[in-house]
Amino acid sequence: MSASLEKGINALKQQVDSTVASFFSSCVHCGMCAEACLFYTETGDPQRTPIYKTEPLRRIWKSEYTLFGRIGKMFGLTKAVDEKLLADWETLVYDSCTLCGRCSMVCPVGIDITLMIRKTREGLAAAGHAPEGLIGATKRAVTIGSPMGVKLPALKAQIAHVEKDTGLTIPLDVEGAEYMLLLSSMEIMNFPEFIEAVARIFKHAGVSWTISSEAFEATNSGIQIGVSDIAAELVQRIVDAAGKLKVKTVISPECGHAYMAIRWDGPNLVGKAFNFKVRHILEVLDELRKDGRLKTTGKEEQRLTYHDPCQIARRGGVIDQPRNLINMISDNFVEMPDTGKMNWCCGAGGGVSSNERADEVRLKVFQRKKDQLDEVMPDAIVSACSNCRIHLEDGLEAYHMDIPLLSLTETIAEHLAEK
Amino acid sequence: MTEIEFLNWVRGPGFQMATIIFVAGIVIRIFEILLLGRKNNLAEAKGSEMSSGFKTILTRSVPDASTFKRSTFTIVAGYIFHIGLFVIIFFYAPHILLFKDVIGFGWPALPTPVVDAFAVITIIALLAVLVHRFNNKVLHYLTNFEDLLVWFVTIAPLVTGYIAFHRIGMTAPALLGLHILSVELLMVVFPFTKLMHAFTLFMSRWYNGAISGYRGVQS
Amino acid sequence: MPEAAAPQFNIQIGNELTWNVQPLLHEIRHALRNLLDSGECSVIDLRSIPLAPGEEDKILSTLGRGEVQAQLDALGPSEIIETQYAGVWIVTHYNDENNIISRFIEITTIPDILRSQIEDVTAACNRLANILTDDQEINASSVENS
Amino acid sequence: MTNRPNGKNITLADAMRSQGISRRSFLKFCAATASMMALPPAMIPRIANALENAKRPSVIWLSFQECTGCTESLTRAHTATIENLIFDSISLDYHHTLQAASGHAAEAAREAAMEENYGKYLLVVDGSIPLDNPGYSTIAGISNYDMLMATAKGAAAIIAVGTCATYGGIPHAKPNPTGAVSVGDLIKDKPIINVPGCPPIPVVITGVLTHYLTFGTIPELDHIGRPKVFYGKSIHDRCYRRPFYDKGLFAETFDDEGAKKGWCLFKLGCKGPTTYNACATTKWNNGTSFPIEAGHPCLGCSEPDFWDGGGFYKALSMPTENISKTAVYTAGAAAAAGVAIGALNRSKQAASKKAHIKVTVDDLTK
Repeated sequence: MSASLEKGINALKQQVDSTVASFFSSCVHCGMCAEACLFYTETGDPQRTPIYKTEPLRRIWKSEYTLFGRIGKMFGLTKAVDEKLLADWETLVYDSCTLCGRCSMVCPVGIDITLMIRKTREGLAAAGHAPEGLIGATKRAVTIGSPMGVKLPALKAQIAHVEKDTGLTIPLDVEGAEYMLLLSSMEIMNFPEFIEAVARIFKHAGVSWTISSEAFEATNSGIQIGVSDIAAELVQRIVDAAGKLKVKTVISPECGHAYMAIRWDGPNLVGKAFNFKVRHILEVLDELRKDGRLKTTGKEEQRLTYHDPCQIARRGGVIDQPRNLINMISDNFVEMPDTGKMNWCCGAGGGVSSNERADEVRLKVFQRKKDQLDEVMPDAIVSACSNCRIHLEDGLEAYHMDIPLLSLTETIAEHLAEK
Repeated sequence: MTEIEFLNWVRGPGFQMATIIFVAGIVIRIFEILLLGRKNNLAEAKGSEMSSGFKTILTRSVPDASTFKRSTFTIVAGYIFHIGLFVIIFFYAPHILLFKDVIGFGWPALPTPVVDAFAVITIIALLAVLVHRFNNKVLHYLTNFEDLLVWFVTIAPLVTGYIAFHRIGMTAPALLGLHILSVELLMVVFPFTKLMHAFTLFMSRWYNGAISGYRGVQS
Repeated sequence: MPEAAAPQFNIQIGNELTWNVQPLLHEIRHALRNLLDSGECSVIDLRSIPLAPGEEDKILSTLGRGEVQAQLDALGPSEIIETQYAGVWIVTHYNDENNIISRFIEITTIPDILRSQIEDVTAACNRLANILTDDQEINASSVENS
Repeated sequence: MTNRPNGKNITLADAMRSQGISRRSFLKFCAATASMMALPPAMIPRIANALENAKRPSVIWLSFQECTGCTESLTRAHTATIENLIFDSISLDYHHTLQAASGHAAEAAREAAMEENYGKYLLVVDGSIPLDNPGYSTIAGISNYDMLMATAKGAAAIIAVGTCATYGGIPHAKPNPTGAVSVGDLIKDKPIINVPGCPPIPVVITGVLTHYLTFGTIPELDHIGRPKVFYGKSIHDRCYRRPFYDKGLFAETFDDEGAKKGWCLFKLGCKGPTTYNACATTKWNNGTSFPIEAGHPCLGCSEPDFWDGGGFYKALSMPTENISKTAVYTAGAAAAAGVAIGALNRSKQAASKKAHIKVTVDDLTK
């Protein structure tokens, strides 16, 4: 057995706990998870049935952690995890799953399949079976500090731009600020308007905030590729920066997996509860609204719908906040069918967008989103994840649909009431 | 071995052996699962694991509308045969006698013709489930030997019970013995197959609800 | 004439326990039709039917008693009656102790057992002839003796 | 049993005629016989014809490990007149309960009958045969086994009467201290008619005898050697309480409403569903009643091992062993095993954590 395979198998062994054991014990092969997965519904490929993607982890559980499997192993009856299996499963685990979590919501016996695919990635990555694109992004994240290779000077340049355009100050490395804002590389490079919007809203609401020059990157490629060691390292940078600046709350920006990484996985990755809070920008905005510190004026006339980013809504718990905020600025808000915690993924989360090999399938499965949109025919789509946004734009273009995409934070900023 | 000897064996030593394997298997598997434990969640909670977990145990029985639309057959057939099995196992008078003998108390039975009707419906549902398993692309792909074995050991007691009640084909002691033997087969196979979901379902639904509920989402 | 031994101890005699009565009466009706159409006789053995307590009485009382009642004295008594439905006979055989040993419903114009049997007639004829011969011999001898 | 002709070659009809029995009486006898043999009335003329020509066979009756209940049952057969006729028409040459002779004279009679009728006599056996120790049951110093084997040799056919002779019966019940076996266990080369029951219904015994006398043949038998005509249907299938079973109406105790209403006795342990016998139609005591009609569940006495079915009052759907005890002990032991296996799993988990080598970006590409 090669060293890398051994490492992969050991990583899978580490992943098995009582949840995994109860989940695998409960699966009845009913196939309902397939119908919840856009990678199956839009391709009709039964290999892409969610539970099937967890096969490497299932084999480890069966052969290592069940009495019957262990006996079977002695007689060579239990199927082993080998190099070929991991290689075969690479495309299923990385290219055909966005960790969107929809299957976990419909499984009649309650299996959190997504969690198990995430765990399966640990084994594949450790064994060297992660896709090229994700490896590259992860390397950049670790060595440069951002999966897209964005460095501090680039951020500073964007900040200078925004400051110049708006006349607002973007606070950098302000010790003792209440909030520390994280940004995704996507926002820095593609949507600097987001920085501007946050600056304007926080000024409007009188919020003390800052950006850390040492840990401004919110995304976490370690989570996507499934290497907890790397994910922990990336989280630790934020923890250190927040400690250094003594902030009370760290804000995760409009990025799905960033929220998952810092809000829910973060403390567990570094093995210590945070001494600061973590909130999504929409949670912060909704808090401000509730406290009466956020006032808007005017309404969007166009028909708006909201795309729930999976990691923020279904996997993150931020579902009502965006709706409260949209209702501030719109009388013409429509929900797509299957919304909120049952929303369909755009098709690019979970590292799929960083994996060029999956470009074709991610556009193919966008058909699901198109069908959803066709039901409500919105004039614009609001969302709260830059990754969703980029992919939705790609998809709409590929399907010849002309629907503009709006960032919820940016749209709120446009409607700020004069003070 | 005469039929009565066979019947006496399945009612006696056979049932005892099946019970030992059934009970030991289930208990060991539950311990095996639960003792693995899981890490404490260090993230700041947004909801309760407990209440959300228990809620999911119940709510997961009811699919949402769009899931129902997409998996109508699986859900309807699944519901029918699960309810059917429940009624037949727990509300047929002779079965209640068995429970009463083992656990010390019984409960009122449903009229036999009602249970009989349930048996027919359940058998039909299980047959349909098998056909569906082969016709449906996903199910066909997922199906392995265990799935077929479990299907067989589930429908076998139903079929043997039905023909034993209606006394078709063989002599009565042989039919009854065969029925009890098929139940023993089910009991023996139970702990080592997906049939365990009857017990672990509660754990996995709870975990699912807890994981989700901790993040403030009712799954 | 011994009465049909009425059940002394029954758990219940009620409507619910008489599900064999109707089918049996139907069978008798069919047999009567058959007798009319083809002259074919039928016999039903009441001992071969699983009767609930009271059912036999119910059948008998439904059929009732008609014009003919005959009694045999052959290996114990037998009772042969025509019911109120002509052509339907009830033949009950008793043993020496007046216990019923078998009971039939016969659908016929006359039960065979009522007829004089050829063998018996032959025997009777012989016997009579013997007696007459004996008498002649006695007479002859008395003539001789005198 | 007076005035019977002694010759062995006269027919039954001859015997009757010589007793001054009329043809009409003979017909009545045939009708009763048909009814007794559970044959359809249409068979009466055939029976009459067969009886006209039936020869009077020698019968040897052997009693082994038994309680004489079967003989008691037979001698209380309700159709007294008819039975007399049948017994008049056979030559019962040996039956140690009924015969007048005793001791050596009796055994001499048996040996004489065997010799005289070698290959033609009918052997009736009641009681089981102990194999563990021949001394458990002997007659005139001859072990049951030896007597059976010697007597069976020249028999034309064997009728095993009672559950002991047919399937071992009570002596055979666990733990079977005498090593009791049935006639069929020992004799494989002779036709054997099994007439089980504890005791068998008297008319069933005589019915089988009559069949043999009448037709000189073995009646059609089921797979465990019972005449189908009497044992072809289960008690349950011919039970007048069957509709209650089908509806699920059961007596729960011997004195509840259900019991008073005559509901099904399944829950009180009735073995009717698995017992094949003629009780439900032929009934007992001059056709008066049978156990279920008297409000008591069927014990299943005409089936093999009826004594080992877990108790007469244990319903058929109940296990015969103490399952709750088994389950509790098993659960206890399994919990201990489960903890041990759980500990093993945990140590494996811990080992995998210990074996973990930090994954760095360099490890991602192989």
